[in-house]
Amino acid sequence: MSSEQDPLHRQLGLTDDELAQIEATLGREPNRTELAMYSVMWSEHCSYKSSKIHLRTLPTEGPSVLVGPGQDAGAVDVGDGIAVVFKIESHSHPSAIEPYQGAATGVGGIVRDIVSMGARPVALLDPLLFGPLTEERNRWLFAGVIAGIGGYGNCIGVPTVGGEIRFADAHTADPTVDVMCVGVARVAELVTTQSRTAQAGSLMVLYGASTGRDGIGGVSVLASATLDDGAEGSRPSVQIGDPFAEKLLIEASLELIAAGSLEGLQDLGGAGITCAVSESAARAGMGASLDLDAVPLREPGLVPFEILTSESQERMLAIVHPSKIDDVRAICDRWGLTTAVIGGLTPGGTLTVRSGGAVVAEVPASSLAEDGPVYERPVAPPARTMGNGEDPTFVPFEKDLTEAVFTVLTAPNVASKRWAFEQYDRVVQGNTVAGPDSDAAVVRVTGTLKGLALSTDSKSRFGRLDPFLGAAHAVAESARNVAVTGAIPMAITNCLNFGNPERPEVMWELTESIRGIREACLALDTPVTGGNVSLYNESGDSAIWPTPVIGMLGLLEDYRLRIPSSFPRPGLAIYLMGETFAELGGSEFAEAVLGVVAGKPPALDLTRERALHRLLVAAARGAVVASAHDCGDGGVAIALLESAIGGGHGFAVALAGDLPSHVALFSESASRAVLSVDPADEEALVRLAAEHGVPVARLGETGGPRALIEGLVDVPVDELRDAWEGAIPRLLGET
Amino acid sequence: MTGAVPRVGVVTFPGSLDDGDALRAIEQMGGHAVSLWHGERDLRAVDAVILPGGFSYGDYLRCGAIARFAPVMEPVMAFAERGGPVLGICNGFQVLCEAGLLPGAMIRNRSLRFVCRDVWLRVETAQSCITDGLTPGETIEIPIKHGEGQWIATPEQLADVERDMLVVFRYASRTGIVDEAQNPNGAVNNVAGIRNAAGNVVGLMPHPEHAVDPDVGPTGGQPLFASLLHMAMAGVIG
Amino acid sequence: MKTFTFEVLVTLKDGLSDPQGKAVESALPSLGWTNVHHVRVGKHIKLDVDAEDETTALEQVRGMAVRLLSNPVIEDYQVLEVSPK
Amino acid sequence: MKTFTFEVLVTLKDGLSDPQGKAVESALPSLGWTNVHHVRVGKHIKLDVDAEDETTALEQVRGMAVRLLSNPVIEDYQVLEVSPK
Ligand SMILES: Nc1ncnc2c1ncn2[C@@H]1O[C@H](COP(=O)(O)OP(=O)(O)O)[C@@H](O)[C@H]1O
Ligand SMILES: [Mg+2]
Repeated sequence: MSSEQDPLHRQLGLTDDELAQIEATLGREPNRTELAMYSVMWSEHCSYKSSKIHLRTLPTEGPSVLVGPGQDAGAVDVGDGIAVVFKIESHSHPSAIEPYQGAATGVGGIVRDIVSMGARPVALLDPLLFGPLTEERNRWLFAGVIAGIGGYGNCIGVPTVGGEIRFADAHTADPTVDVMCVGVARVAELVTTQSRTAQAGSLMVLYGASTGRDGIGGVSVLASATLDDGAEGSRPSVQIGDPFAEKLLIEASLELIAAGSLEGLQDLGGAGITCAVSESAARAGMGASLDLDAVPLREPGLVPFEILTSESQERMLAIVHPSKIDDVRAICDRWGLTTAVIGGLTPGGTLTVRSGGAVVAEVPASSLAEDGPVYERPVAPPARTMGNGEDPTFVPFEKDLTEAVFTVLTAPNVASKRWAFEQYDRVVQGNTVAGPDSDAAVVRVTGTLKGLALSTDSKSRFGRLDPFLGAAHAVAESARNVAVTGAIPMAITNCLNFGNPERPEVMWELTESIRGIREACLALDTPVTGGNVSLYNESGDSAIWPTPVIGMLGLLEDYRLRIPSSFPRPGLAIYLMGETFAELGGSEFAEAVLGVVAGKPPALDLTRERALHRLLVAAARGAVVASAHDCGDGGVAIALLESAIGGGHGFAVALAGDLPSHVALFSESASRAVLSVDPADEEALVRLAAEHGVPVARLGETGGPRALIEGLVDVPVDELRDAWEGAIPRLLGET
Repeated sequence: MTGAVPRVGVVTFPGSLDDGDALRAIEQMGGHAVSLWHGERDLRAVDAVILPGGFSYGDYLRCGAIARFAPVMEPVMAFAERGGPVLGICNGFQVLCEAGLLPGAMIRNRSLRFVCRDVWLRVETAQSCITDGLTPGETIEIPIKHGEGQWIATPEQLADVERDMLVVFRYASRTGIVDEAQNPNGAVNNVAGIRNAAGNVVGLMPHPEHAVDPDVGPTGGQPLFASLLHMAMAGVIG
Repeated sequence: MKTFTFEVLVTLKDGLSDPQGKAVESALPSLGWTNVHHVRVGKHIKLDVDAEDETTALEQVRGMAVRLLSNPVIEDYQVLEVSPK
Repeated sequence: MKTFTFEVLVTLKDGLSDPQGKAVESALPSLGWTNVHHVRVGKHIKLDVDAEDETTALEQVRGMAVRLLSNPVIEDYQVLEVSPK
């Protein structure tokens, strides 16, 4: 940690080597303002210095990928001239101290990334991890984050259609708050580095909110040199979201793009104006001149470094040909947004910043945006053995199975998240075919029959035991979640949430996870189109579990053929696709019932996984199945119960085989799904399964008011529903 | 006038969100949808007006408090006074209350949480521009989504509202039972929607525009739009 | 022309239920405060007005309070002058 | 045991943007008030506390203000005693 005696660059988080690199670039010592700019741009958050070399190993190409990593968000071609733009980002650190605003501004940030690609945001998903709700602070964080996501998303008119919520001790001090946004654009209108050619002389127009002293973060140590103590307290690192301003920003931006008024568009996020201006210039292969006096300020007296690094929300930067500036002003005026020409692109590569007529910084734009340091940090597996502890798969279980069923069904990871997702507007825009209570959300694309199937998944409990497997499982599960709706898995975005990368053990978790994503994405043919990395999620020396969150995009050619996830009526045959092995390592049963997170996570055979997806897609196309639900946490038992609760229809099944009862019920073997099928279609399903090489077993039928698993469980569905839906409210003390 | 299609206007305020959905619902139900802009004092010869859902001006001070002063509200109020059908949905309902066109006011939900779910409504009167042709006592399913939908009124106002049968919908069970268990936001007497005395002005918290297409939700909004278009037609013919 | 600073307090009328006040009241006991009652949550609006004199300014703020800052159907307001600048 | 009434004022820290204040400020000109600036909207909480004496009561209210009524990361608070009952 830095101390007062440290030289300024260290207080700003720059190492001695990094300072030397800056001096070599400039051929002189940087001044304070320049140092502030390098400090924010070369931060872990903006430069990806610890993760960059590893991210490069991810598969990023495929016939449908229009834009891969490297721009504000990735884009995939879904046919008929339509592009789907999507990305995930984390806002965990601010959410840990001000959950409502932290989560709200997280939503705002990722939405602007999508808009800056020229896409209309059509869906949000929020994967979240918290510490247990038995602790008051975790309840406060949980309630605040959910309210903040709703408060912002609901107010900008983008439906929140999915996500996930999980709980683990390791997230008590450091909740993980990730947000994924999905947008739709005409391929021809995408705003990409390739599609727009900015030229020297083009104007840089800042529009939206004014700039204040918020979110200046680490560089605020500069303040001691420039401001008295009183002003120091007025520089909060958390920002207040203004979703109303964001809504206007979305509409104005999309109108500007449609009108053909822009040569480039960039959101303002981390590192504020410094980042937006240097990236815009560097991408265009140019320099820029920037006049800080032209930046509209929310309060008087901001000094250059504050204006340059402020992360005030709800701002965008447009690159505009001088002939179009009046059009831009007219459109922004109509939406009540302030515009300011803050500079222009210049030939050569120098970014020159002026304030009060004087030059306050002069650096190569690309040195900020592209030439940041890259580290190959030491990697070492932890001392503790992986798959530690006795594997719960082989611990005999003699207790009551019905009680175990209720324990798993009401475990916070499994229990209904209705309390949370009812706070999200999931219907606005009128395209939500399936919302948060489905394995994957399905959002139709206006004017077409296409349906986007969307899912976010993390398997950090598996990751804790084996980060490679955990990450691969997360990819597989997210793909399975879209496949059970009948959609073809197309591409992913990801958010890598980890601890301190300066610890070799954390770097090992990170690299293993990236390897897992790589393997799974290659096998499932789902390239990585982008993502985000959130490091330093730890307090003391206890880091969060390795938590790569996968955001999957799947495509349904005809959303009307979507397969629902619960039993739609009585009289259907129930099938289990895939095979169940003795695999309770890292399972929900082990954690909720036995109280251990131990063992070896289930094996993952990606060839089998892919076969299952293809079978499901074929079954949907042929309208062969009535429902499909993936087997995840809690195994086949929970998949059956959730299918029954969701549809309000009971079932009677028998689990064949010679696994011990509790293993048969709760094993979390991968590549499985529970289907219901009209008797008339059974033959077709069995034939399809044989063609795809997917093992099938007929378990029984739907119908009646009870959930009956022969010889093991026999409970009324209503009772199950009450338990499942009541679990989270009970933990929050509301019932 | 066979073949005539009523023109229904939907106002877009800064922060309106369900304006597009309302426009689409009108078209889907056979009307001619007309987009109206908050800053213009022109109703473009429409036969009915919808103030849509959303968060006009962010709803920061009070829901609808700022929108009621928008220039477009002048002709809307005059249109309402002439007996033209005016429907306020969610935020639009709040605007109508703020503007004094409908009694009462909205405060935050009892739970203090935003709530989005499909609810059942019991029709209380057929004397309104969106329940013409419906039968009191019948129930319809429509989604709600609001954080400040708890309708309240002073005891005197409430007595007047009930006496004059101004309640159009109450939150109810599927079978029409009105009780606390069915009340999603704490609204007094389970009020989900009300009308003015003439019945041409109606406000409701639920979102009928999200209940016309069976592919994405329930269909309880269809008869309400059918009624609105029918009433608007009276304007076209008369 | 001088600048006057005012505070406007907007509160729900007595007798109307106050969900925010109730929420605070019911959260307090679990934090150890069982001795708190009648919690009411209102809005506090602070603003600067340019005017010739205090009386004119005050009158204008009253106007804002009635027309925009409060809803007279359910709310009461109070205008306090802070201090002339 | 006596009952003391307090008011707690919770306002956004200076330097933070205040979307509510901004909304009010930009609505006023169209209503004819072009002379209003620096509008900030905060919360006003009124509550009754049973306690042996004023000092104890005040201390408790301070505790509530920090722990429940405000988030010190983004908000300041002020406690005012109204009048002992
Ligand atoms: N985990 C990851 N996997 C793939 N690409 C990533 C990952 N993390 C970041 N990226 C890519 O690095 C680029 C920079 O990301 P970021 O700085 O978050 O963008 P922005 O500043 O626009 O939010 C983006 O194109 C992003 O997609
Ligand atoms: Mg960006």
